[in-house]
Amino acid sequence: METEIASISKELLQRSINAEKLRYCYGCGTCTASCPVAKVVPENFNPRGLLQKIFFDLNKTLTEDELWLCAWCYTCYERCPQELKTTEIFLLTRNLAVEKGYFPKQPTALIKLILRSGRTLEVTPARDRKRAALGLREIGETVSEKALREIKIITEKSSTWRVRE
Amino acid sequence: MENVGSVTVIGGGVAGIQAALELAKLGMLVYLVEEKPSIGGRIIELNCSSCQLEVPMDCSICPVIPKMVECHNHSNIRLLTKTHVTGFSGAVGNFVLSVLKQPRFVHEDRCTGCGACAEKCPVEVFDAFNMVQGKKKAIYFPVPQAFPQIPVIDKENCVHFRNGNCKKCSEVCPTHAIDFSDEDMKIGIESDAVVLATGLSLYDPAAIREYGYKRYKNVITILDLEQMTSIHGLTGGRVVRISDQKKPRRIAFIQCVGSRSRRTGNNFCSGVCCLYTAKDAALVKMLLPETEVYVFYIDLRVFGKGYQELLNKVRNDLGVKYIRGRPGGIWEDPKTKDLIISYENTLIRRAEKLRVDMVVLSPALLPHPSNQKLAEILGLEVDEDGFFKSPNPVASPCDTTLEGVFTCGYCRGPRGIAESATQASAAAARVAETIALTKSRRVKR
Amino acid sequence: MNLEYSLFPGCVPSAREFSCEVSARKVFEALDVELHDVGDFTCCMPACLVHSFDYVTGLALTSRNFCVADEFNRDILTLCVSCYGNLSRAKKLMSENGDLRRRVDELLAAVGKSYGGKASVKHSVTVLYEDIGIESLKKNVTKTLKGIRAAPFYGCHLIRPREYLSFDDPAFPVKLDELIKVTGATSVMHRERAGCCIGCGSFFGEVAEEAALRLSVDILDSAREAEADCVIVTCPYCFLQIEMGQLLFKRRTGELYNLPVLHYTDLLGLSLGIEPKELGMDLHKIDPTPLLERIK
Amino acid sequence: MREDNPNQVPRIGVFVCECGANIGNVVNIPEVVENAKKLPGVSFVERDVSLCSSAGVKHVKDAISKNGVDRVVFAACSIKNYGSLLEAACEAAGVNKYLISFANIREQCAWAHYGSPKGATRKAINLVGMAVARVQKSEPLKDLELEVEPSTLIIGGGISGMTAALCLANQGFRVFLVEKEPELGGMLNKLYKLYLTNQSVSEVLSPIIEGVTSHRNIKLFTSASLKEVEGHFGDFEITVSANGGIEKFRVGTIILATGAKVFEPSGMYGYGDKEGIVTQLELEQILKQEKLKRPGKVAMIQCVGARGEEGVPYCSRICCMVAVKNATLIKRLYPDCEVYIIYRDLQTYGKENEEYHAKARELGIRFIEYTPENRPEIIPNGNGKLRVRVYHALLGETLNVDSDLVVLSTPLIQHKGGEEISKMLKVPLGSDGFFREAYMEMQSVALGVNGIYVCGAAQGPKSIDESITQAYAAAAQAASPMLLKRVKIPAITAEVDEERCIGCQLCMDVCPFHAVIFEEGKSMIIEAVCRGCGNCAAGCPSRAISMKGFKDEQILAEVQAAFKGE
Repeated sequence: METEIASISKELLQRSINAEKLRYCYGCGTCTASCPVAKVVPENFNPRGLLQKIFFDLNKTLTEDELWLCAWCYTCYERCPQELKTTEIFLLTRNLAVEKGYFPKQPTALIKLILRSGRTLEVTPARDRKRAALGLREIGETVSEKALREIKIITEKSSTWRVRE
Repeated sequence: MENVGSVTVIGGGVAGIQAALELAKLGMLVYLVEEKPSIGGRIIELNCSSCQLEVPMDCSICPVIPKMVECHNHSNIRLLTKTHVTGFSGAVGNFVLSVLKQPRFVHEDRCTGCGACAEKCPVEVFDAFNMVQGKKKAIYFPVPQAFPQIPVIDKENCVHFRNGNCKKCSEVCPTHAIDFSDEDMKIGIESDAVVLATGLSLYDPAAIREYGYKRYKNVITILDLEQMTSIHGLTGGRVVRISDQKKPRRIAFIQCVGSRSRRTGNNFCSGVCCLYTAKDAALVKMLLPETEVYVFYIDLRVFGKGYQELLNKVRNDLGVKYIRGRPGGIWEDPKTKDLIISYENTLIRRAEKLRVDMVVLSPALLPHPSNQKLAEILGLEVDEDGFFKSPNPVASPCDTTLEGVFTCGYCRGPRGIAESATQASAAAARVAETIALTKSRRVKR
Repeated sequence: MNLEYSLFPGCVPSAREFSCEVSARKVFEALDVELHDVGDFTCCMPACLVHSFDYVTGLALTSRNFCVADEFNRDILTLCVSCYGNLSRAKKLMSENGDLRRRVDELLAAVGKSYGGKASVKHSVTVLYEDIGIESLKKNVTKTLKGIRAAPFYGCHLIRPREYLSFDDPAFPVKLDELIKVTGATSVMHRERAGCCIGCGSFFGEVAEEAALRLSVDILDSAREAEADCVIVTCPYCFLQIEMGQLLFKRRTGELYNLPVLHYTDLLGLSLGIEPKELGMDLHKIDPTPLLERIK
Repeated sequence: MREDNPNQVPRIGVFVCECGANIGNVVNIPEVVENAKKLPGVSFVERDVSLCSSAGVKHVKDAISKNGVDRVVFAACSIKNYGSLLEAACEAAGVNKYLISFANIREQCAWAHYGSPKGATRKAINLVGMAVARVQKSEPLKDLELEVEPSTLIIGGGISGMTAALCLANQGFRVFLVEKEPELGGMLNKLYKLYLTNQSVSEVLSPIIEGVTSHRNIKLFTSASLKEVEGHFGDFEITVSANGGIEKFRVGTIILATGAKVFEPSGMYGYGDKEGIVTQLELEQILKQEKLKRPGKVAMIQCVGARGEEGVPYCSRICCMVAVKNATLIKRLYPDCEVYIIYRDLQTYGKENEEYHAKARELGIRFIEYTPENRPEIIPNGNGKLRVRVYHALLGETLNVDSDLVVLSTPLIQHKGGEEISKMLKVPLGSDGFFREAYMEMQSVALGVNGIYVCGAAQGPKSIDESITQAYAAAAQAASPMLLKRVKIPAITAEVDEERCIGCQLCMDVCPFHAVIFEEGKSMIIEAVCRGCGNCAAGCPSRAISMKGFKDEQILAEVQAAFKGE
């Protein structure tokens, strides 16, 4: 594939606490060599390649699924000889993607679930009864009213938050 | 002829030796100060292997031994081993250095270097020189080709110094050279100029935990390999796996271990690893032709005269496989002690695994730790890494921030043997020039 | 001893993998450690998901849980390594980055809160190792699990990144091994011990699911190569992945690894003389009974 | 000479060294000693634990004077190691050092065959036999001692030449500096600013030019050329043509600082026929004359004509840093201009270079790695830009850099002037075209020919600081013989038997050092120039030439001994 070279994203640099270290990346591949995802689905994910794409053509990267495949295991973050804050850079880049209006399906659905219930997993009455049967406290379909309300308020207060129900 | 000046050279490695000789030939009286019991520096720790190979390949120490001899016998050179600098005063043309010579407990003028003492010595201790070789005696030759060829007593481990009831070495010594009463000696040296040649030290790759150095037996450093391939090593120059002494079928070299890294704080490139790795990869190939050899690198630094040509030979003729990629980690198979390397071949962007019998790391080469202290004593500037600073790295490469004090070799920044030797000659020239100018200045006044 | 913690429920333990909570509660009860339920905790708002959408707001939502915790004078105990890592990360960012903290506090102000960060974050395993300690655990062991070959699976956020998770050596952790040895079982060396199951980190459709499956198979192979009888996990997410992995793999290939997966608290519980059923081990989808037979 | 006094019977002393355990543990020393005793002419054999120790040296002296021998054989380590030490010992005891022979029983026996002591011992006995046979036929020779004129000729007025000149002049030596151009400075005159300090050339150049031109010990010839070099180490006769006239003078030593030139990439990447494609050297000019118009994008391509089939095979060492430096300067000048360095392996070796490189990355300069299989190409592009299409190996994508300026980094190569000098002085060039040093590891400034030294780019591509360093090194090595005013050169030279010489002059053709002259129909060897290579002796059809110290009979004696009994 071919790309025009875009100018490096000042956005990313300004926003990130660590992204400027991206410039020190000499592409040694320590990250990819350490990456569990790259190990099993190499054709879909290559952190080194992704970092270089972010560096060379941020805008193009924003719409790429690859961006959402980092499993934040922090192995590359731990080993990078140049101390690139890889995992954090990926998170920040996802922020930019969302700002540009790119909402990946599953994650967005999960976010909505959180806004609804305060959890990433649903608790049906049936499951709650199962808890009871095991002698565990019933927790209801959502977290406490108060907690749920606070989540709502915080997300509504935030000017940058984009996912609405 | 009478001496035109006197100079103190600090450090007896390749650079120091070359500088001392050059200065001596320029009619200077030279004090060569070396903290170890033998001159020769790091290079005499390296392999002496070409002799056992049918191929023309200079082993690391052959070019240096004649220089060491010349150094030792030159009427203009005073050799001070086991000595370090403790004080410094004065200015160019009349510096005064105070040095401390630590006891060797062996009379340098009586000893014939026959080694009978070491044979009789009952103590065996671990030998830092050689992880592969392991042991040494409490009276020992610092390195197989030590110069002066005189043993030294290791006070910590010598039975005599522990409880006084062993004199085996002195009893067996034919020339009565052993002297337990030997002690520290303070010496003052007057010098017109000083040349620093403190050399380098090795980064400990154990700090890069995922490579498992010191945890996995078959992960060794290039220095370990040099000593293993040395005729003097325990294996007599055979390349074997430490774990089972078996001949390795696959060896991988890893470059830039701890260098070019913000994580370790050593942002610099050591400047020599790409070359010596090519050389040792070739050596392994020639010792074990059927063994597969891999080299993991980031940038191949082939800037030196003849490097590219050597690399082509190693790659194309000897079939050493080069892979652009820095491995992420190494896992040791607990049963076989084989090593599984995870790496990305970055040129085809593919994460892969490679099972090898042995891994050889090229650790970062750091400036010698003594630089900091030396800089304080002499009132010089060192940079954040501990290299001596030059007032202008372009125009005056061997000068320091103090007139009359010069540098050569690794202590000024990463460089190889050839450049160190050249810079040593250069430092000598600067000394001669500076002394000439200061004298004429004096005359004018 | 009278240790008390605010239990951070976490989504997986409370909504999906009940065995984890059951087992943990039982073990801590036996060691008379008190776990207090706190009404207003929510999901930890994992960075890989929530912060990915909005760094600052996500951080505010995570920090909100600290404000809740600070109402009680107790440390937080998580059952899930993912919660542990995520909360620890938030704590670090809040304490180090004034700008972030200011922006987060602005949001928290809207709900009358501000970040205090008094409570520190712990995980059941770090509590067992650090707060209780190997020695006193040994004292409580009544039944040795000799002969069991257990393959430890540490879980990413228990050890990485070292920058703010100082529990163990990320490259070569050993503390879970020590904890396993306490029970009399053997902890076996295997290549994936410090690996990743991507369970908590990836929400991205088919590719992620495929990756997760392949990874759990890799982890299972790693354990099997080392002749392990079971895999010991510290996190319900890892538990889920490695159990489900076996079932999915069976569906795909017909082959069943049949390698029981145990929460560390299961293993410890057994050695404390607690019955498997009480530890909720009957909920496991890979039946541990044959394994348990051997230690009867 | 032995013919002159045939009744002299050689008395040979043999010393066998154990080298501590080094030899003793493998080679059976007593066996070697016993066998040596049986050899003809041997008057005594003595063993020593370590001949190179001070005690060993004393032992040698005493034994020689006690037994009054006139020839000595050392069975020890390589002559390369302690040869000089033991020779000195023998001379002190009155034995001519050319009547000594070495048998290397350490490297060649104990070490090479550490696995099989028996074989090692047999070989040692054999080597000693050969050495004894040889030394019987040896003749006493005297090293040639030459007077050395305390003055030097420096060819090339660039930074290297001037540095060496000033250094030697300051030490009180007379210096003749010859520069072909009208002004001093060489390559630096063509440059703008220098890495690592980014200081302008003049800052470095001016003070040193000032020093050279004003120094009373320096005789300067500009717009000058070297016409002829006669004579030898210590006494070279130099002819220079300068400012219309011819100048002749004598010097003791010569330093070559002839520099190098930049490879012209004609036809590569459309250089020459497309606008906006320049070499780094041309870019330096453009920057110097402040002619660089604000470019949108600049692309620099590395290794153009280097490290490959096209151009030269070697890596030119400095191009990467030059590119990084010029990229930095452009970025400083026009911060929003995008600068791309398209490289193979980045040669920012060492500390200061690597630091400079990191700074460049901080400035936002982009690095693109290509592989030799996928070289970048420049393809036509509508909007009047030069589209550099390059496959970024690490990114796995083809990138298009639509550049206003493309800069080609080309290697340094030897120039005609250098080649002529090499012919005139009979100093060898290496396969890379640069002057070949005697021995890379320890002798990077000495050449194969006595009294001639090299420094700077003439010996190979170098940065400014490296050239300056080497210039000082050359100064040091040239200074010591001039300081002593005399030098010894080995007596191993060729000699002509006039009776046999048929005057075919073949020897003159094969002599690489100009050591043979032809007078009255006969060849004659100038000993001071002869390096004892033996070409002439081998080439001589009438076997009129023999090599002192390596006469046929001496070598044959050795060979016969080698095969005796086999």
